[in-house]
Amino acid sequence: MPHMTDERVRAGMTREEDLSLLHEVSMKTAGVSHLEMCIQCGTCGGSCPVAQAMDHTPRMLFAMLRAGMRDEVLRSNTMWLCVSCYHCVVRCPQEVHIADVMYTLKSMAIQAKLYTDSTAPDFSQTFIDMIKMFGRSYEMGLASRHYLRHFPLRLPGMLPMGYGMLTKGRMSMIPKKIKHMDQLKKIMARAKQLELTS
Amino acid sequence: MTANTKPKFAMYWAASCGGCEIAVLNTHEKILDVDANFEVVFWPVAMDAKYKDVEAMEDGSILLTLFNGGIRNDENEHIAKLLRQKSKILVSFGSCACEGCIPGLANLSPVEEIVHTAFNTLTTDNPHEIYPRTTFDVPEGELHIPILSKVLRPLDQVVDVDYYMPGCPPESHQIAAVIDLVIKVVNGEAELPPKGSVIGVGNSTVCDECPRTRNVKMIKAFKRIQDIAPLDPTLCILEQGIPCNGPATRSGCNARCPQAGAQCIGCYGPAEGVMDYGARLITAFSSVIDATTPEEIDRILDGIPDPTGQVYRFNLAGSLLKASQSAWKVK
Amino acid sequence: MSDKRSSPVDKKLERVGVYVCHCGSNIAGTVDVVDVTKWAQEKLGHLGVVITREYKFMCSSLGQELIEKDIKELGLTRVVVAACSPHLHEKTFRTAAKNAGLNPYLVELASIREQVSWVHTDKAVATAKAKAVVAGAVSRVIENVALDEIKVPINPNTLIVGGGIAGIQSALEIANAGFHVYLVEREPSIGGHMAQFDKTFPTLDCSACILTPRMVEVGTHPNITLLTWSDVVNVSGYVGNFHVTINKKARFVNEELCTGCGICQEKCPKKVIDEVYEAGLGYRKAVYTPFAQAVPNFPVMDKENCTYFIKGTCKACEKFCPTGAIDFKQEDQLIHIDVGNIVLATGYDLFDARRVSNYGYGRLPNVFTSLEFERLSNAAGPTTGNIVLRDGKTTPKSVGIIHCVGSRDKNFNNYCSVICCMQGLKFAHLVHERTGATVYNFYIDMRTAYKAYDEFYQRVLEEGTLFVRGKVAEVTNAARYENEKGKLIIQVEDTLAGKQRRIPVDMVILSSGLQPRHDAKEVGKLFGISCSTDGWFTEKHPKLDPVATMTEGIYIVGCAQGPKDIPSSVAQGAAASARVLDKILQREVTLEPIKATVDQAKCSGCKICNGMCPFNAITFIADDNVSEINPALCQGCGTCVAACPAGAISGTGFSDAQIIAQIDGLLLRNLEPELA
Amino acid sequence: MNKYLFYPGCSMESSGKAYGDSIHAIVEPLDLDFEEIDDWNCCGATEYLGINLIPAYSLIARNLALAAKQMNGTHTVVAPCSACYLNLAKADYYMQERPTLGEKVNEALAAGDLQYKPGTLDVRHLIDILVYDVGLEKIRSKVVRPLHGLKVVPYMGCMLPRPDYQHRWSDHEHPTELDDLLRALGADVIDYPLTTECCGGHMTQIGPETAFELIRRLIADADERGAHLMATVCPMCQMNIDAYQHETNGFFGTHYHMPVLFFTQLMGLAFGKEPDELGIGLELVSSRNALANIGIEVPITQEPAGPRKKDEGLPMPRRWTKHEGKEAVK
Amino acid sequence: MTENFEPTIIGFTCNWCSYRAADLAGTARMKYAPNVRLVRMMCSGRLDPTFVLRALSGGADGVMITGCHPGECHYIEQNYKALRRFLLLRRVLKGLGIEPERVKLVWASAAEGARFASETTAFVEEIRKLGPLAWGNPDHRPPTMEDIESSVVSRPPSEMEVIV
Repeated sequence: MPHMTDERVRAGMTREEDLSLLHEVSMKTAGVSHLEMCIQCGTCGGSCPVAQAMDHTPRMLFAMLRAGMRDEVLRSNTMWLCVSCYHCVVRCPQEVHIADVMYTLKSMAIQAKLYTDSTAPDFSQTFIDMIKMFGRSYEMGLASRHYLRHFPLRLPGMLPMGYGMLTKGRMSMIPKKIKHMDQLKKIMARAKQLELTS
Repeated sequence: MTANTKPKFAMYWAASCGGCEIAVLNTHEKILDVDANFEVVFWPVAMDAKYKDVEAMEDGSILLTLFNGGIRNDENEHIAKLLRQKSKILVSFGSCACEGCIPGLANLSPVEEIVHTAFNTLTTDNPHEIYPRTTFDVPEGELHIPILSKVLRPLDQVVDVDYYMPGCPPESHQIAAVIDLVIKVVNGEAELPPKGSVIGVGNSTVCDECPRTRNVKMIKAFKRIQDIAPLDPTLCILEQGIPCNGPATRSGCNARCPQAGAQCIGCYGPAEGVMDYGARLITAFSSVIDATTPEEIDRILDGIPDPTGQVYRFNLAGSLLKASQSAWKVK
Repeated sequence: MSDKRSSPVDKKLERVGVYVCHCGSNIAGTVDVVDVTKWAQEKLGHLGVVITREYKFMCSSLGQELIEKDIKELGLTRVVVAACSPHLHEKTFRTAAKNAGLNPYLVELASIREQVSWVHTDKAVATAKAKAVVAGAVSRVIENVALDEIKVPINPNTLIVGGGIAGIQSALEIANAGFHVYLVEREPSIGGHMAQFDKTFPTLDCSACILTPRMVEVGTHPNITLLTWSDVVNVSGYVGNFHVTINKKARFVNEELCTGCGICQEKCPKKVIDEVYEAGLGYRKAVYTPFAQAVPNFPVMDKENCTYFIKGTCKACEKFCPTGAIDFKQEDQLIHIDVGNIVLATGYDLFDARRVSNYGYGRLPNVFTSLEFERLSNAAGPTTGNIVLRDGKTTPKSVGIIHCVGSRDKNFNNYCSVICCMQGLKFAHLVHERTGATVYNFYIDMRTAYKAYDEFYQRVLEEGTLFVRGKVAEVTNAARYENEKGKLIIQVEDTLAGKQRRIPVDMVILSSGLQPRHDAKEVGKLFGISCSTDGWFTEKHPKLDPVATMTEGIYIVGCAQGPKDIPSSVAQGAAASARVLDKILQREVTLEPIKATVDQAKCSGCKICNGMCPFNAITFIADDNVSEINPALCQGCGTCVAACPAGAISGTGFSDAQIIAQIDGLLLRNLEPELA
Repeated sequence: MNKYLFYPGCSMESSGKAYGDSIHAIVEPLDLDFEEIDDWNCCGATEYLGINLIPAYSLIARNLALAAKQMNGTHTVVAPCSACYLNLAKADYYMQERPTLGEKVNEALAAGDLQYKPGTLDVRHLIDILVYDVGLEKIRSKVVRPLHGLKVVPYMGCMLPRPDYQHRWSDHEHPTELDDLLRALGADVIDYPLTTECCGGHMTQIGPETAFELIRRLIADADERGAHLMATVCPMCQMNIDAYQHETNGFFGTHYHMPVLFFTQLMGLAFGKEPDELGIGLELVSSRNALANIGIEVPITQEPAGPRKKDEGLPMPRRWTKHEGKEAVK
Repeated sequence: MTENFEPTIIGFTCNWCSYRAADLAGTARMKYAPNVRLVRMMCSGRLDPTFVLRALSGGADGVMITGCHPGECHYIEQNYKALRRFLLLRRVLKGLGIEPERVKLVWASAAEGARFASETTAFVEEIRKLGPLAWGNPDHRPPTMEDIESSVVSRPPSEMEVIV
């Protein structure tokens, strides 16, 4: 299905198409999103510990979803800043699963390649790659790959920390691996297929 | 056969156990009144007679026919139609003819299954799996045995019936009273009740005749009678948690079973005007349940292991649904 | 057994008229009305349908005349009108039948608008369904029987439960009309929540100034028996004839001797936090009248806190009472009264703001509830009207007022509490006027939808109150920046600016919502009325019958029925009184003839139905071993009819025969005569 | 009642080693039997949910399926890490709320000959077990070295009390479980309004400036309230506040020194265990000075503010607890 | 065969809640499946199991029983009685080989027009999946919307069919 351009949205395009975006997000979200119930009260934006840094508050994002502004929503940094603290979720008077909607928007943005800063998606992907390789997270591998790529300038300042972590045995040079990697791989492969067909 | 001016009497036994016939004989001396006042023209269990003889009779020439048993095969159906044709008054006699009774419970199963059960189960020694055939060629010609229908039907689902006399079997004192009445009618001393009436019964339900004490019932568990010992001899049986069919069952038996310390199982069928006996019992049993959550109600209902058999033991063939899905679905 | 047996042989055919309404295009737009009419004539003729007509608007006077004319000229004995829902026009067509000399209960409505044309789109399918609905109605109407309305005499006395403004209004209306009222109040004084308020919106009248005269009038009215510190403990009977038992709790003060001088309160050494009248913000004594203008002015003794009752010594009150009115031996007293009607004005509880823990009430001292603020700003309150922080002395320089606390929130109450917006605006005005502080109001939607309400909003805007559209996320004392230190910080998304804001203030007022009384369910059960999912008492009809309930003779007024402001409560109080007076003046009441009866010949006395009736309409007559239904108590639900295992109970209006016939009709089993 | 299935989570072996060590030290005195789920895998933290739906939930559900297989005598899974706890609880809950999700996840699990019926397990956090199953009374009875004089800020973090699918916690915003537990150890517990605020989570990795601000808020407020140290229940919180404190100070030009320990380490100390047994010293912001307060047994110098005298001002309403009936504070 | 199958369903409604919910659905012009034909009663407590049996034996493929939410009955508690009957009735039907899902109990208050509409549509789909009930005659479909046009209801043929 071709995406509506933002110009067309501004020109007030058809309602059916608008709602399809809201519906799509809702369907891709774990649990029942209740997205259509939003009353734009701003509890989420008020609760968010990182709202100041967001392009749009979550509330605004939901309004934009209703308006069918696909590209603008997926280009927003809002979901990438979400720290999953669930303050908005428990306070939302309409029981919208806000944090899970943010996860959905991240995955949609990745698929549409519409994110503006690759740090977060890369970090997630690297993290997942480690798990897929070992079944467990591998902080040393993750940190070295991630920092070299995205924060080379932070490295000098972080040296004491990295050194401390290593010497105190809080970071291991060798990854831990689970026994049944084959089983996990089969599950993940099937899951991936199911994701594509859904 | 000598000419006889006495009114003619017939009795027939279709799909039933024969208990009704015994009940008639159990009226003791009263049976002599039958002989004194009627000419018995057809009563296979008591005298020899051929279907041909009946076929030869004039239509409407039999004054009174007591028909017991349900209609299970083509022979039953043929005789039912024949006796209808020949009788002035056709009485559906006993629970089987009225509402199917125990033979009617066969309507829970498809007919092949019934035949299979009868001829090929552990209790039947049939190593070659021989099943009866409806036709068989012999040198003398072709032999026939009656063909089973897919469900058992009460008499009135096959022919028009004048009166109903329920009970498994009808109580002998009720039979005697009915015989008296018919004799009085014959002698012009009384009038017949309106067509379609249920005769030989009370107006109400078994509780009316039951001497046990009754309170408003609130039941936390249904039990089977063997699980309660001893049963309170004076208190309502349903109140003690045993599903007793008395509240929904026609009176007339003097509450025999409850008086003897057992729950009513419902052989006298539904009360006057009731369309579905099982529905009345469903509502009776659910009314006494003391619970409001579906889980708790379900737990209590688990105490009735065979709800369908419980509420339709005598009445399945005469109920609104008449038989189970599997019986109907037989091609 | 076969149902042939139960149906009478050769029933005489009724003469049925079928009228199909176009309702303009409301029905005709989706249902082929002409086709339905023709079809009914052809396929249902054998049932006795002698005339079928279609008409643009059956409910118009011309449409009604059409039916009346046919009844008279064609001798119709049954009428089916296929039109809208019976809840709309059943009465119209019944009246038309009555005018033409046909018993009104021989008319049946087939709903082909609400249930067919408005909910389906395919014309063929809708037309087919309309035919089935008409076939059902025709079969049913043939089984209808002529019914007569039932009349019951009315006791002219009335019970009013709850002495808040709604109950007071209701009591005065009836008493002034010359009829006797029993007013029962569970607190020591009447007055209710309104007595706690300082000012009332939008006119800012002093609450006490307008309420007190009414309270006094109740206290002195010859037609009002006032029973405070009392609870209704039992109710039986039915409309016109209720029997009520009231528990008058021991006051430990002899009302005959007490002059209300107040010396006992002055001398009592025990100080107790007043959780009720002062909303926990002030103190009272163990023997007390809740406030100076209390009606009646007799104190009550709080047994739980009285030193004498706890330790066995003290009796200071007794020693100083000039008339010897203190009576430590007084006991609870049961009073039995008979009344014809009952008005429930039991009011509301304030939402417990502690449940919204992110607003910090109960944790952060300077967060106040609306009721606390009412007491704080009230000249008769604990601070003599000074608006100060919880330290009791500091005047706030900035105040935040938060709307929708506990309301419009699925985590708490999912409804709008109606009064909070105006209450928040009132608070803004009072704070501004008394302290000159900067005032912020935080709201989701500003709801000021009554006479002079929005004007008040504008007035508060003019006064300089700052409005922030956004539901407050949290109130915290964790300062993030220097200017926040020592303050309460209100964190909110200013949704109109699209930015998160942190606003430091000295004081926060929570405009808490209203919720049903904690014991509303039990009270409902006592009086035989039901509660909605939210817990408010359910009215008979939300629009057309808002003060009556499903139980004849019981009315609900004020916040017991749902959140509302003072004008609406007063209006409801008066409205219920009009309904009560209407009943009293009729001397007898007409009941719908939908009733159950026991055929005693068939009844076996199995006692299954006796437990079925929540209205205690079924009694067992031991001598005859049968049950009997009191038609005045029977509400016509039909549960016992369905429950009777002997089929001995029948119900008018919705008989087995009617319903079975309708099922057969709906399934089109009635299109040709059943063959034997 | 004292046997549980145990899901340690990845950090227990690395950055949160001190947590693992101290849990190990307190399990025995409290008669707890923790059986590790065999061959558990990483729950994906907060990373996978934002990439793919079905794979993310399948990854989590493998652990649930393994645990369900291992059930004998208990159906409770204990997770000491808040993120693991939330992920496991969330998968269990959403597989039920959205049956289509449940079906797909099970289809994926079937590829590895596993399956999980949502609702089979109770997923609970360690502190939930300690407060509600073990009970404060029992914990109090094991205290041999009360932490009198140690001013602790209880820091619950965000993912533990929220979204709270099974209504296990006393409150979403200001839960009292950690406060009560620390008080049972004898510590001077400071009322910490930020107890469930976020530590920055993975923002230390992807948006450090945002994360530094969140960390600053937490340590600044704790410092302001005179805390000797912070007690936490989550390895991620500990890692962020501890390991990035230096960088945060550098970023804002501040000089905070706020040690952060796992609550289990404090329990171990109160139970009389030796610091090295409890992983004390593994933290980057040293707790040596803070712990000196117990080492030298400073008498209680400051009584907590007593109830306000009536005439001082207006009375306060009683505090609200959702679990008023539940046996939490004896 | 089930693809083109249009179920016939009888719905029993309570005068105070679900019938009003149906009215409300109408007033709000909500669209729902046209397969349910309603019978109004004063209360779900009036529901006699006979009515359900009559409907099922008379050609209905399913029966929807609707009443006020538990605790909200206009007659205080009669809907609980309906619930008990319903639960026992379903057990009896199961014994007769009728899928218990063919009889459904739905709570809907007078304000829940949308719920009434969506529950109705959902139930129609559930019954569509189960296929025709065609009680007493497997070859005979109950009258559908189209059949009403032709309006001749074929009676079940004789049950006397040769077997064995």
